[in-house]
Amino acid sequence: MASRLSSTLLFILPLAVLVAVWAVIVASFDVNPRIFPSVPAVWNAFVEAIRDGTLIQHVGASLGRIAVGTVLAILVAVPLGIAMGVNKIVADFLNPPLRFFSVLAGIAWIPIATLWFGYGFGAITFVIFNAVFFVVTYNTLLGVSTIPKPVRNAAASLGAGPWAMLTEVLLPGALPNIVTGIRTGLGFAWRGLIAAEMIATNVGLGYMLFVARDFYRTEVIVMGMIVIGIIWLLIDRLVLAPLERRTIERWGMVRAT
Amino acid sequence: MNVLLPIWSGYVRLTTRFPIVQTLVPFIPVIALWWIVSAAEVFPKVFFPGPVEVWKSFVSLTYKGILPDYLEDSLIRLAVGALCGIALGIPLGILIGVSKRAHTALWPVVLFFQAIGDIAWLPILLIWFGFGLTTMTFVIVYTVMFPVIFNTVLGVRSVPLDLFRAAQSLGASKFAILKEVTLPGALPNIITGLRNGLGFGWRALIATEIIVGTSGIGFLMFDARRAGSVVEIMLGMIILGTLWYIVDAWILAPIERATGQRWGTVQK
Amino acid sequence: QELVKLKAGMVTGIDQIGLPIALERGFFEKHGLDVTIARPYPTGVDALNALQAGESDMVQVGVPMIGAVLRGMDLVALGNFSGSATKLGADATLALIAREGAGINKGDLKSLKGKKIAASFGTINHLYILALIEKAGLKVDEVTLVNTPPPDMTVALLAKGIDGFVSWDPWPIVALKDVPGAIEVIRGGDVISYLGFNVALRPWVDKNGPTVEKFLAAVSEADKWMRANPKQAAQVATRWIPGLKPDVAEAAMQFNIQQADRRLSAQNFRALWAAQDVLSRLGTIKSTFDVNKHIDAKHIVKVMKEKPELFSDLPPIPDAVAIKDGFVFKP
Amino acid sequence: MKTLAIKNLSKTYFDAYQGAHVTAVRDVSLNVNQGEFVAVVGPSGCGKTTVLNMIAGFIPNSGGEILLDGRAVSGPGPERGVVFQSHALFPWKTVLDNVGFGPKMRGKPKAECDTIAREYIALAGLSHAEDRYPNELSGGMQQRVGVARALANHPDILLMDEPFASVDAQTRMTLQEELTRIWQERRPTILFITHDVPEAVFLADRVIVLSKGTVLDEIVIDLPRPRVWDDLIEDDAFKTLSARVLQKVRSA
Amino acid sequence: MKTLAIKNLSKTYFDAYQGAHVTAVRDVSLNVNQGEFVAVVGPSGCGKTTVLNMIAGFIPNSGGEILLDGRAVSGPGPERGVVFQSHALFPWKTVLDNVGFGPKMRGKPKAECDTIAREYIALAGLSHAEDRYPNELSGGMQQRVGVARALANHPDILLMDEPFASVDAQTRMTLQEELTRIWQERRPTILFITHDVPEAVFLADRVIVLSKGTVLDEIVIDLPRPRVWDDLIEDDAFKTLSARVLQKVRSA
Ligand SMILES: Nc1ncnc2c1ncn2[C@@H]1O[C@H](COP(=O)(O)OP(=O)(O)OP(=O)(O)O)[C@@H](O)[C@H]1O
Ligand SMILES: Nc1ncnc2c1ncn2[C@@H]1O[C@H](COP(=O)(O)OP(=O)(O)OP(=O)(O)O)[C@@H](O)[C@H]1O
Ligand SMILES: [Mg+2]
Ligand SMILES: [Mg+2]
Repeated sequence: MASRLSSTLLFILPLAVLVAVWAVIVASFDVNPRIFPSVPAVWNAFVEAIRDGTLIQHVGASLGRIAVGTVLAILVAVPLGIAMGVNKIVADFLNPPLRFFSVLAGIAWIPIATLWFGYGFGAITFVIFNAVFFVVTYNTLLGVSTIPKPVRNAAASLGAGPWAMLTEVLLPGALPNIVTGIRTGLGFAWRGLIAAEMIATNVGLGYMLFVARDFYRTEVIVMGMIVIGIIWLLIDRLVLAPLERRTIERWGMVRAT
Repeated sequence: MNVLLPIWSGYVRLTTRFPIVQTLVPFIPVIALWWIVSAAEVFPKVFFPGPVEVWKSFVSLTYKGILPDYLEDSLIRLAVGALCGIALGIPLGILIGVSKRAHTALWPVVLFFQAIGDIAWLPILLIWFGFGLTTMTFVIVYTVMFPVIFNTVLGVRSVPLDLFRAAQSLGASKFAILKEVTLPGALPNIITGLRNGLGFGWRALIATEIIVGTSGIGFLMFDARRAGSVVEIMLGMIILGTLWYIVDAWILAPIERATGQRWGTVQK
Repeated sequence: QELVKLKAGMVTGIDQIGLPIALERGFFEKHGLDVTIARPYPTGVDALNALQAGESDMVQVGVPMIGAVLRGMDLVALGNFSGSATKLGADATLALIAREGAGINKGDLKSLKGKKIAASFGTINHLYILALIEKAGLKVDEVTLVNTPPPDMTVALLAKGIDGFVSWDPWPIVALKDVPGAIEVIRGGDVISYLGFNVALRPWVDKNGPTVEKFLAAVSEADKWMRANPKQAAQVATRWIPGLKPDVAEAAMQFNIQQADRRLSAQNFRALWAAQDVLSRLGTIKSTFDVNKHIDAKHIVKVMKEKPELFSDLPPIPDAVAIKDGFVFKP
Repeated sequence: MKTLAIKNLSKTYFDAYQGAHVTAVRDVSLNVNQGEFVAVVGPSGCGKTTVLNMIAGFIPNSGGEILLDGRAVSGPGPERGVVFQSHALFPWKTVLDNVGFGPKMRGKPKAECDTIAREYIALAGLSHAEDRYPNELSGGMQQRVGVARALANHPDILLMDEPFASVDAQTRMTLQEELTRIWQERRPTILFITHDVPEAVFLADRVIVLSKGTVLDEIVIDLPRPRVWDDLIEDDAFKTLSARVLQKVRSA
Repeated sequence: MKTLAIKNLSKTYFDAYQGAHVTAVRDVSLNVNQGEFVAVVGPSGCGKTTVLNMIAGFIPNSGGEILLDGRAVSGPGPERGVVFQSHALFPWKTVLDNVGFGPKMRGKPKAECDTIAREYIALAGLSHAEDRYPNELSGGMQQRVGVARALANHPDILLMDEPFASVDAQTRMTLQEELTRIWQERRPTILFITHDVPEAVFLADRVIVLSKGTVLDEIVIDLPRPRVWDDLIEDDAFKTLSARVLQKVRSA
């Protein structure tokens, strides 16, 4: 328990240092709030947004969208990555289009995605999906390809069918890379969200940032950025990092840090 | 099935003779679908133009010389940003992967900033750096860096411990270990990191060119969009996709084949 | 004669087209200026950022000026690119478009109740729809407003993601043309005053008074030419706004010239004040500023006095709102 | 139960990067009868593992054929159990789950899998380590898990690649005796690669000497069964046979 | 040249996930003189590799001390060469570059590295494979590359973990003889882990029998040198000593 606490403190420390630097710089150079807000201003914006309940609404809406888009993306990307890692024909066929589409930004898709998936939720989900999908696919593919051949052979000659091969060998074997893929992808999902919430919304963190930007409310912008950063840190620390510890580090597939 | 088999084996033979076929064939269904949907006017033509319209706009923009100029601008911006991003991302990733202290100090910060999108930074960056290459480079670097860092860290952490030990007891210095063990060991992951990072770098470029640029493919796409023309958006997307395809297929994939696959650390 | 160099910025929009017209038709040179138009910025906020970054000396913006001034940017409005100096309501370039089957009827603002309407928040669109809702006798929360950038509005309408939208031209015109069954619920209606100023930073203005006047004279002349030659003006617009189709440009220009009025009067002061008033009542902004401090009419007034021929085709400004010595706007 | 017929088997590895061909197996013909125990010995790099990999169906052969009860081999199958030279344990499974993997694949309920697995883990002397992950085991322990895993699946044919190479003398003897016991009980067909000549002689009905990708010689081991080390270690017939095989290997 | 003094060495692995402690090495005291050849035998899992890893400086010890010429060990160093049980070759280097790695780290020019590497590759019988990558080698070949790599670096102390386990009888004898030759020429201190009792007796001055993490016994091998298999294989003293060691191992 004590070590848990100290590791949490150690985790927070660098961030605290960052806040301190920020506070000192803004105070000592007397930075104009339009250029960068002060720590108290951001704190006040936070308190106020909590008090009037809008922040909770924005966070709730954004989290919902992120969750749907990300889960969908992972559900499609992981099997696809595995199929490509296992089967050369699938890989040869899918590689060109995947490469092609992987650079097409979410916002570029908005007009077309709107036609296909409807304006609002559909298009936003698509943009998030688009941010997560490619990273997870490529990382899964790499993960599958780095499983030593004898390990797959061993499973095959112990009678593992395709399904068992998937769940017992390919998934756990590719897990280190899948987790990294999700970590990268989720980060981009947040970015995609901010871009996508410019459309068809009246709630969400992206919307909040957008409106704040129009009125130069930098303290709200920075507050929004921090909220996003913290939510993301929490997700990573409460979901991804423990998953890593319990699986790939435990199994000795990567070294603990 | 019996009918398909000779067709399939013919296709395989064709692809081994002409690898370009392998690249092009998968796009046939995509383009065909696009063509059919647009020709059937499932959506009004203005909102969903077909291949012909896009081709026409390609020809006319190339003829006017706009497209080549814009392309050059975009590519230079991307190259500058990507190179800086890689030059920062790989060393940082290795540092975090190798040193526990660096991990403690940097990991939370890296995670934190990863989620804060480039777009959120833009207004502040514009005031800091103005409208220009610096701002665009910053955004691209910011985008490219994170996937490269994450994958490099993973790569470093999954190099078998015995290999470091072997190098150490053969007298390898810290730097030699980095060069001879850590880097090659992490390479398959680094390449996937580059693939993801550069892919997102393109995206970031597009996003910044909307606001910061007066030229470039992103500018082209969004300038057109501000006037409600979807054709240029599609054209821009095709150009981007094609360019990236070339970068990936001509640079990254060959490196992959010559390293991880050659060494047997990555299955083909 | 040595030409004075000036960097001007604009936002892509048909109402801003007076600026490039002045450049293309040589009015700037005629008035002694060498103007470069920096770039078309995507939004007013970006234009103001460019002004701050020193990338432009003067830009054309509307509502975003309010937020900037409140956050300490010392902006001065010097002229008016779109709006009216003669009457309070000026919104002919704005319209509310609905899709077929949404249950919104032409001319019937009451039918907006319970509908989902897109607007670009923080812009004049937003103020327009709020005024329409008020005019219809509805409460703000009886209509669902969603934020949408203008380029996405037509496709959103087509995809039935929204029931209707408010926007400036050319989007209403584009929608009527491209979205099957789209209806124009209302255009204009004089419910608000359009905001569209030529703005610059105060220190620059203080040093460049004569340049400002030359500039205002040149764009005023461009406005006059535009009012007289809407078809040709529409052609200029298609050159500066890529992808803008000629027929759309022509249709939009018809409405645009109704508002192309570079002059300033008490009406413009009131327009800026009213916008602040609505936004602060809405809670979007926390405080307001004194409009007298941030509109500097003396330069345009001087141009109006010295070159009345540039404004001869416009209706005269009523005496009650004209700006005279010692004028102070009081709400 | 299966018979294995190998005819003119060959394998050439192609190195696409250097354009080089390495002929690992030149021409191997071999028949293994149902229930027979065949040991394969030969110099390092002579192609033993390659032959085994082809029989297991892991790599395609370049020429010749491999028939299993008259049918050509095309890919791995659970009727052929394999003990890998490189262990090839699942790093993400405990010892118990590694060994219980085969039964699990046959759809046995978890409890039964565990019972079977525990039996073979005990046989390999690893009961104290059943909850550990492979990276927490010593080299010899890993190898024994690999053996236990293959045995627990009760395959008709067992292909074992130097299964006791990293195991100490004592444990090795125990495992050898256990293996013969199991073999005599269930009579799987066994192909056993080893570098330990006495081991080959002790275990097998026949010892194949491989050299440079071909069969150099075949020595029939007609020692009576059951064989026990305590009896054999001083047995003259055993010594003569061992010496004969060793001499063959040394001349290979 | 170095002497090695180990006092009350112990090592406990801690499994943070289960909260379990595994005591791999309980209490090992051992002195190895400069230029001495010591073999270590013992049951699988008794802690041999763990002791070696601590001497090499790869893992910290939990108790006791390891002194090298009187100074405590703190991390790996090139004066202690290691042959790994798991080979630990660099997959991204050819055989030549793997073996030439040590000389390269000493700053030798490429040509000289290659010359040195080729010498040891020849000694390991791998001249035909010097341009191959490790994944193209057989298990025994990989192991021999590992041995060549350690030898090519001319360390003062050689720590070898079952270096000949996957090598055939003939090659193994050659390598054993080569190793004694090199040892007699240069006189490094050698700690040699093996499961092959005759091998231990053939090579060593002293055989340490390890059991459950402690030293069970020490047997001095006073056979005259140089030793050659052809002479020793029928030698009675050799046989008696082997039997004595084997008996110790079996009782461990
Ligand atoms: N990383 C680890 N975590 C936990 N326990 C370990 C770890 N490494 C080794 N052990 C345990 O320590 C004990 C000694 O292991 P070690 O590898 O030293 O044995 P060894 O004598 O080399 O055996 P072998 O002859 O099989 O190689 C074993 O019980 C093993 O399970
Ligand atoms: N993937 C590969 N690519 C190229 N050559 C290979 C490959 N695998 C094995 N070889 C070569 O084929 C030959 C036979 O290898 P194999 O593994 O079958 O030997 P082995 O008899 O099992 O040896 P050992 O007793 O050392 O395990 C060797 O020369 C080896 O270098
Ligand atoms: Mg082998
Ligand atoms: Mg060991």
